[in-house]
Amino acid sequence: MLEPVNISLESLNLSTLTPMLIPIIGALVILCIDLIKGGLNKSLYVMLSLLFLLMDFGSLVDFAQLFSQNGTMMGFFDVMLIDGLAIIGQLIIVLASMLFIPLSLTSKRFHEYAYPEFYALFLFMIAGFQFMVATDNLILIFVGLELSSLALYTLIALHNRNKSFEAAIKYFTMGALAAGFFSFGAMILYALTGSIEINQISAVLAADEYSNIGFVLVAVTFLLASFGFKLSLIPFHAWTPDVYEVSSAALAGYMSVVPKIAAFVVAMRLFEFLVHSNVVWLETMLYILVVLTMTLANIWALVQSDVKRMLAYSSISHAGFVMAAILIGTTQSNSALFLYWVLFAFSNLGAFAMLWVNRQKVLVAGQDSDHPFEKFSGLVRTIPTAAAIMGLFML
Amino acid sequence: MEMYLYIALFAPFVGSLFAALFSASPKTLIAGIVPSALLFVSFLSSLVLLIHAMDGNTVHVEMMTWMAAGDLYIPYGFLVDQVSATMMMVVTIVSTIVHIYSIGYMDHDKSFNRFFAWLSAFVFSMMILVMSDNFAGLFIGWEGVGLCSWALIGFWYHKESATWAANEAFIMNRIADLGMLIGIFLLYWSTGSLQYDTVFAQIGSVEIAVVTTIGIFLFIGAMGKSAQFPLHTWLADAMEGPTPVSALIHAATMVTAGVYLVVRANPIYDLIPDVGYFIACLGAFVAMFAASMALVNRDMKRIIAYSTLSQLGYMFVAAGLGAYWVALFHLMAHAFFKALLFLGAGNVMHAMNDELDPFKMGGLRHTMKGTFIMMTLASVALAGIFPLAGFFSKDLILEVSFIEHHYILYTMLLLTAGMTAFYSFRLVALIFHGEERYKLFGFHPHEAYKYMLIAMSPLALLAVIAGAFKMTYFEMVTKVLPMTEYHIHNPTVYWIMTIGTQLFVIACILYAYRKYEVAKEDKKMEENIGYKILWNQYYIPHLYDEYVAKPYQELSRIFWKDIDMKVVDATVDMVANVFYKTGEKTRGMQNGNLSSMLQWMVVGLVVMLALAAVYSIATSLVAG
Amino acid sequence: MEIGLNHYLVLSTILFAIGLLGVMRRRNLLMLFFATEILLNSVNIAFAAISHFYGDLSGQMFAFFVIAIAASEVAVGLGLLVVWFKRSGSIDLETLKSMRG
Amino acid sequence: MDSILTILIFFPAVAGVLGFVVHKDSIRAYGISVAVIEFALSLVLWMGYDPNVSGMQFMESIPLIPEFGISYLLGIDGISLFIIVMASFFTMIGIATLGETKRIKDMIITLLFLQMTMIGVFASLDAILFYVFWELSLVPMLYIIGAWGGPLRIYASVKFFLYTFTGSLVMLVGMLFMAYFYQQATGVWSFSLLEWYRLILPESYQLWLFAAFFFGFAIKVPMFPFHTWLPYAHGQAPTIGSVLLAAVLLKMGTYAFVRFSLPLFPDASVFFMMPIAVLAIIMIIYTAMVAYAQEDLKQVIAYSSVSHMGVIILGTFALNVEGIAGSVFLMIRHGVVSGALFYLVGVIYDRRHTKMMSEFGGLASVMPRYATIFGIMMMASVGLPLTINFVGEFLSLLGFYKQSHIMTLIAGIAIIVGAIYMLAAYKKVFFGDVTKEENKNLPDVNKREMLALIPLTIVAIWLGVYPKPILEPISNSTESIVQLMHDKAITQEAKERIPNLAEEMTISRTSTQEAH
Amino acid sequence: MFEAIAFYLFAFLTIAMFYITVMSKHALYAMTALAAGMIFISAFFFMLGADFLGAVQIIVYSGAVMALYAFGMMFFDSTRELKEKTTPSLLVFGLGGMAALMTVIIVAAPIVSNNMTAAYPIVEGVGNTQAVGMVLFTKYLIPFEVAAVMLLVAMISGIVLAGKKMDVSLTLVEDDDLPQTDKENKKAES
Repeated sequence: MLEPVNISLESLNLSTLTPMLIPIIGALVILCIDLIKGGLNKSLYVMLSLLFLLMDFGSLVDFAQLFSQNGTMMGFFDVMLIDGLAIIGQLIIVLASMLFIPLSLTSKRFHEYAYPEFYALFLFMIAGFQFMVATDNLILIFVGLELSSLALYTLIALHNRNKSFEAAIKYFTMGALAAGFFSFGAMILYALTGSIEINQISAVLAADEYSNIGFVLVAVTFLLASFGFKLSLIPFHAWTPDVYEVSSAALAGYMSVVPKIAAFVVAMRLFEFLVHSNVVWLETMLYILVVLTMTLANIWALVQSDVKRMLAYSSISHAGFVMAAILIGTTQSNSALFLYWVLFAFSNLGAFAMLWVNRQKVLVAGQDSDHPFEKFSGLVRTIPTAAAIMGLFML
Repeated sequence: MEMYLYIALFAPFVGSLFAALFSASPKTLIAGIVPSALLFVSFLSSLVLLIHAMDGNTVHVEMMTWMAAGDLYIPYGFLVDQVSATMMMVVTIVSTIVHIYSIGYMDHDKSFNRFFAWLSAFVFSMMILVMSDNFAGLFIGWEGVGLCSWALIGFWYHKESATWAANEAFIMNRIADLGMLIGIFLLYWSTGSLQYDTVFAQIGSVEIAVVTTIGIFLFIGAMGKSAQFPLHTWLADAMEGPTPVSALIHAATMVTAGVYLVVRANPIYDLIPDVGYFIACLGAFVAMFAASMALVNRDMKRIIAYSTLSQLGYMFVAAGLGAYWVALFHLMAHAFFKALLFLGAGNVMHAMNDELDPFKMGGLRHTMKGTFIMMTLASVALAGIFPLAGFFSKDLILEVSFIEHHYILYTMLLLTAGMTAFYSFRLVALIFHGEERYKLFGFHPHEAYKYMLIAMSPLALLAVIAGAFKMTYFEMVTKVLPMTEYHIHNPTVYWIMTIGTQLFVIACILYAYRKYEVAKEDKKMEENIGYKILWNQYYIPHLYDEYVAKPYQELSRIFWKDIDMKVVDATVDMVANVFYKTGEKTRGMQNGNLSSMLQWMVVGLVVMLALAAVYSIATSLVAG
Repeated sequence: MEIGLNHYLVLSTILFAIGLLGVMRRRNLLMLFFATEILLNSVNIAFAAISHFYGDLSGQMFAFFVIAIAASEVAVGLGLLVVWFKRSGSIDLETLKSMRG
Repeated sequence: MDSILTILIFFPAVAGVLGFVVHKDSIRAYGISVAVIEFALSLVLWMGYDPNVSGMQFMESIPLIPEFGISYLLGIDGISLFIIVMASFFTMIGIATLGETKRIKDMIITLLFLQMTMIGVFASLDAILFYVFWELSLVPMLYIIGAWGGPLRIYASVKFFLYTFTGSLVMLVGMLFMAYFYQQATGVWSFSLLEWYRLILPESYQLWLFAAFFFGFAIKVPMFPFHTWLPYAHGQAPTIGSVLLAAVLLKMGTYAFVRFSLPLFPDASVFFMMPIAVLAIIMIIYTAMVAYAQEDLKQVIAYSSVSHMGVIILGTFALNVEGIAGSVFLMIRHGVVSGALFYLVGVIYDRRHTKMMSEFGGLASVMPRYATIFGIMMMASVGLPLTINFVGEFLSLLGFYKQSHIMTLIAGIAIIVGAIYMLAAYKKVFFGDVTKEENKNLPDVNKREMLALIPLTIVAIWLGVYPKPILEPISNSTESIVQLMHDKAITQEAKERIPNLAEEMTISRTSTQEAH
Repeated sequence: MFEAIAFYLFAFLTIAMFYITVMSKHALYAMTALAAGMIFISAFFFMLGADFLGAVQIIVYSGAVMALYAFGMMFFDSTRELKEKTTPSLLVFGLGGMAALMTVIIVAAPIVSNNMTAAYPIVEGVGNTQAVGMVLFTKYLIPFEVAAVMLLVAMISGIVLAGKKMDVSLTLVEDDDLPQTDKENKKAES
């Protein structure tokens, strides 16, 4: 008979959960409000979600001080892992989200903003990302990943236009496949090391110096495939241009930043010990992926006629850059990676926001895409300031 | 003494600035008088300097540093020794006269002031050239003179031919200047400085091969400026400019700069006698060549230009053979009577309102009494008849060539002397003697202004008495130049030679008179080949034009159109297109179909798996 | 003969391969979803097997969560499919071609 | 007084930003006042600079990114001082005599920014700072050509931008490698040029790094194979644009050669001397001939500036004091003269809105003052003694003569070829009688244009007659560079190619003392 | 001995079932084959002693998921004969086959890594469900909660997407012919 296990509460240090719980509570609050009194103006929901995000941010900041004092904290039967990587990742995610939300206050009516659920799903998604980032347990990563992706699929679909559904479905199916790959990869790792926590996996593998290299490589391939999808590296990037083109400019901007940073953090965790294990094959494989991503994405960006698609391809190539940083794996490169990504976040959000500002409700006849270049060529004449800012972001 | 030097140097400069102030406004007389007066002042101060130099001492002054980089140090230094004093004398005398003359000549030309500005600027740069104490200063004068000649030849800029001639002159001079510059560089790197004194001191230590190259390059510079054989066409075309310009520049000063350079650099040329001999041969050839062309030419000013060319040939023969003082003496004498000849021609041109073909004139001796006397006097001096200056200087050169046992040169020079006499008197005969052909063309000649004739008189005087100064001139100059005595040992040979030449020259004059007394153009003579060759100046200008100017234009057009536009530009754009093309091609991969997307994912996976398998097998083999 | 862990792993990879085959081959979206189901189930078998042979429960945990995820996935997938069906009248892949390049 | 450089750099930028506030029609006065203050500042800088110290003066150093050793390091010596003065001088003239252009407000603000970047490039001693300003200088130029240019301006400005951008990217790679080697050798990261000077690199590294830097600078100069962007840029740029482009932006390339390539890689420069000399000679003669074939007056001057840059390159790679001093002097000369020439073309362009030489003829009689100024400038550009150009050309060719006689002979043709196309252009435009009737009553140079041209002509002649105040500081700093190169040179061939000034100095100094 | 027979039987059956789902022309056959497959997989679970999992598999998968699919099939009236443009078979089969081959080779290799420590040892004698419960609610409480949230999100998205409001797309509709309700809050907003 299993003796009842008594666990002291503070050993669980629940506090590590606070940053994740806040958005969930927020989402629930929004849902309840909508239940009680439907038809409220969307500005309420925007403000609410902003409020919750601010609280989340506050908790993260004091976590940062905490972290700076006594290093990494393990929470909750060491499922939660709050270390430098996690905190920075979460900070970026929350910051980017805070930037995104006010954008939905525009006067132009959008279908998705009429839904309060939009904001709830949005907060759930942020919680999903935060969970993903703050753990090194494969299960929680997987669940967090799926939670945020599902929320994201719906956010895209909510845009309520034929093409947005099509893109959402594409994104969904490829996401499902990627989830399959992830689980298969995790399974093999589990088979090899008998554990599903990354630090233990790395310990075990290091201990027997990757004796059966074959398995490790297969596991890594599958994991790489799944993250390839999330980070839109070349062979797995097919969904990016369509999804970006179709979703509203702000959402596209958001999508090009936050899910990627979460995926980066997890990828860094996973591949960190592998890179140091100087397994030559991994080096070459990552190397090929990164080079392919950067060059092909940029070349395709060159031939695009639609600004948003072009920006999509540019975000793919940026992801390639960052993947290169992971490939090097030195601490300097990691900090450089974050710095790079923050800069990229701002410039990308800015660029997409610019698209957002002069978005057109009804497509002008003969326009094959939402934002063809021709529309922008006149910009310099009409609104020079907007053009200048856009130029700045593009630089 | 320094004060005189500064006056002599800067007087023309002040004159030119003064005239330049009025350059835009219409003709104002003072703009002519002030520069001439200032030039006269400069003439006086150079006279004083000459006397000062006569008793052997030189004046050396250094104004300020011009260029000082690393161990290169070039100051604005000016040196007045015997050689430069004589040159200054020649330049100032002739230019004062020409200034006064041109007041009259240009009085009804609308850009009267601009003319004077450029003329005095020319004299100023000539003075720098003559008085500078280092090669760089010489080069400043050299190019300055080139610039002013360009401006003056192209003075009537609305005439297309004038501007073309000006450009041609300038470019040809530039080619020579390049040679000169290379010579100066070589000089600097071998002797460490460009000052005359240091250079001539150390030139001995430099090995012969380098000295010869320096000599050759400096001579190329001289050749361009004094229009020797390959670069001579610009002189004939330079006649486009107003006559006083030709008188001053293309008779007395600029063209003699080349001779001055060779004379000034005599220590260098002493070390390399064979280069000297080459210069002499070239000089003789040019003399013969130019004289032959002058025989048939129908343009009055061109005939005189060719005669200058042949006289220059003479001077180079003398300089080449080492008789530098003889060359300088001939230079001085020649400057006087050639300037006189040009000014006379100017008068005639004015009378015939710019008609140049002597065949259309004739019998002007009655109407233009003064000019007739002066021109005959100058021609006689040119021919080298006994009492006048020509005899003393030109025959001296004949003697030099005779003594140095260069008999071929002697005969050539003798022949040219004959030809000179023939064409100069052909000119005089055609213009002044015979029946007044000009009446057919409705000219009504009138004598030039009184003061112009008075201005020309000193030249006539000098042309006559210059010979007398030979002895005093000789002692003065040989203080600097090498003392070389020339007199034939046995007097009989000497006498036969001198009288022989005299008789030969007089015979030519009489033949010219008889032939051109009655100026009937005999068609027959013009047909024969010889005439045609000479007439087209041996087709050399045609040759230059055809094989130098045109291909240059063609080549540059080709360079521009084909190479620059197509080749270089295309490569750059091609690089950009490469990206664009690859983008287009690979775009196909990105069709919207979902299943193909999924397939791409699986393909990615399979490729990685394959690599993994290969790798693992490899390691296991390695390990195993 | 004894059934080792490898047998199960081989079985799960075969099923995985079939799932992949299905995903790629199918033109109909619904059938495609079936194939994704197969993928996830194959992984579950492997997880259960490993946890059985190693005597460690976390494998089963993973399998349990995979099932939860698969379920939610089906929900969202069908939601999307429904909307798409209303819009375009068919759930065949051909209709999903409107964006190029 | 030592923070004058920072003021010099950022004053125009701040003024530019404030410019947005100034009302449209008083912007011109604002622009002029800012430019005048800037010029005065640069004069103060010149006064404060004492010529006989050959090292860097007015040093300023603030560490920006300590761990990578990137510091905000400023300093000038003889070479960069005069280019800075010239830059501010030209911007002042440019703004003062700006014709009526549409959207003048943006133009003046862009000009001020351009000025900041220009001075920044010449004052910065830190490689990365140099690179940043180098890049920044492209952006305002892009706007000037792009917004106010002629018909083909988009193509020209984009081509200009991309061309120089790729060049500078390669240069950046070179810089990073250089810093990397420095870190290997000394264990500490540093981008400061002064420390790099002390680093002795093995021959093979030097070659590669030299090639990288060469590629970046060659495009900017522009050297022969990369020069096609210049005629386009000049062709399309507005007057003020091409004046500044010619006067200052081209100097960055050659200045960078003297500042970076020579002292950092002495052996490589010796090794590459011959090929680069050949390139420079092709550059001189080829572009001069192309200039001769042009119909558009502005293109003639554009190609002429390329040909003159060839002489500058030749001077720099003479690798001795005379050569480098000559080339630096030529940079200043090229700035003054081609700046003036472009300005003159601008003057006709404002009147007749065409640059085709065939359109003009006989202007000398119609516009005498204009003809005289153009004449003086033409003479200067052809390189007549007593003009500014002769001093530079004389020194550079003299310097290069030491390296190889035949090359200088061929390079000498530059004088002839230069004269040909300039005189031909002058003849087509000014001489001959007035054929076109609209040329008949062209107004001569008005007051405003005179304001710009007179100082330029004075400078052109003054520096020709008495170049000492400029030449003295330049030769001092060149001496220190050449001495540095000599000590750093490893290979024997480099040792004897670069004159060892130390022992020569004593002899020559004494000899000049006696000569005085 | 008995186990081996059971294993091979079930293995063969599942593979056949899934093969049918993938290859069959008729949607109905595919769906039924899938359900059968699910059942056999739960059988495996029971064989491996993970009976809690087996139960969950049956309830969740074959129950709920299949129900959803059945509903979906009806809704999309795709019971009729599926006419499909067959993709280039070579490519698909090739890829699938290759993937299978790859993994089988690698997986067949003996998996042995000696120093594994079981984090949560299965204590004999204790019922599997109880053990699972113990572990689930201590170690994996957080993933459990997050899974709960995920299911909530799935529910919301299902409802929202399939909801009636989606029919008329506000983003594309012009302001004037806006349905009444939105008119007020449009006014309220402005």
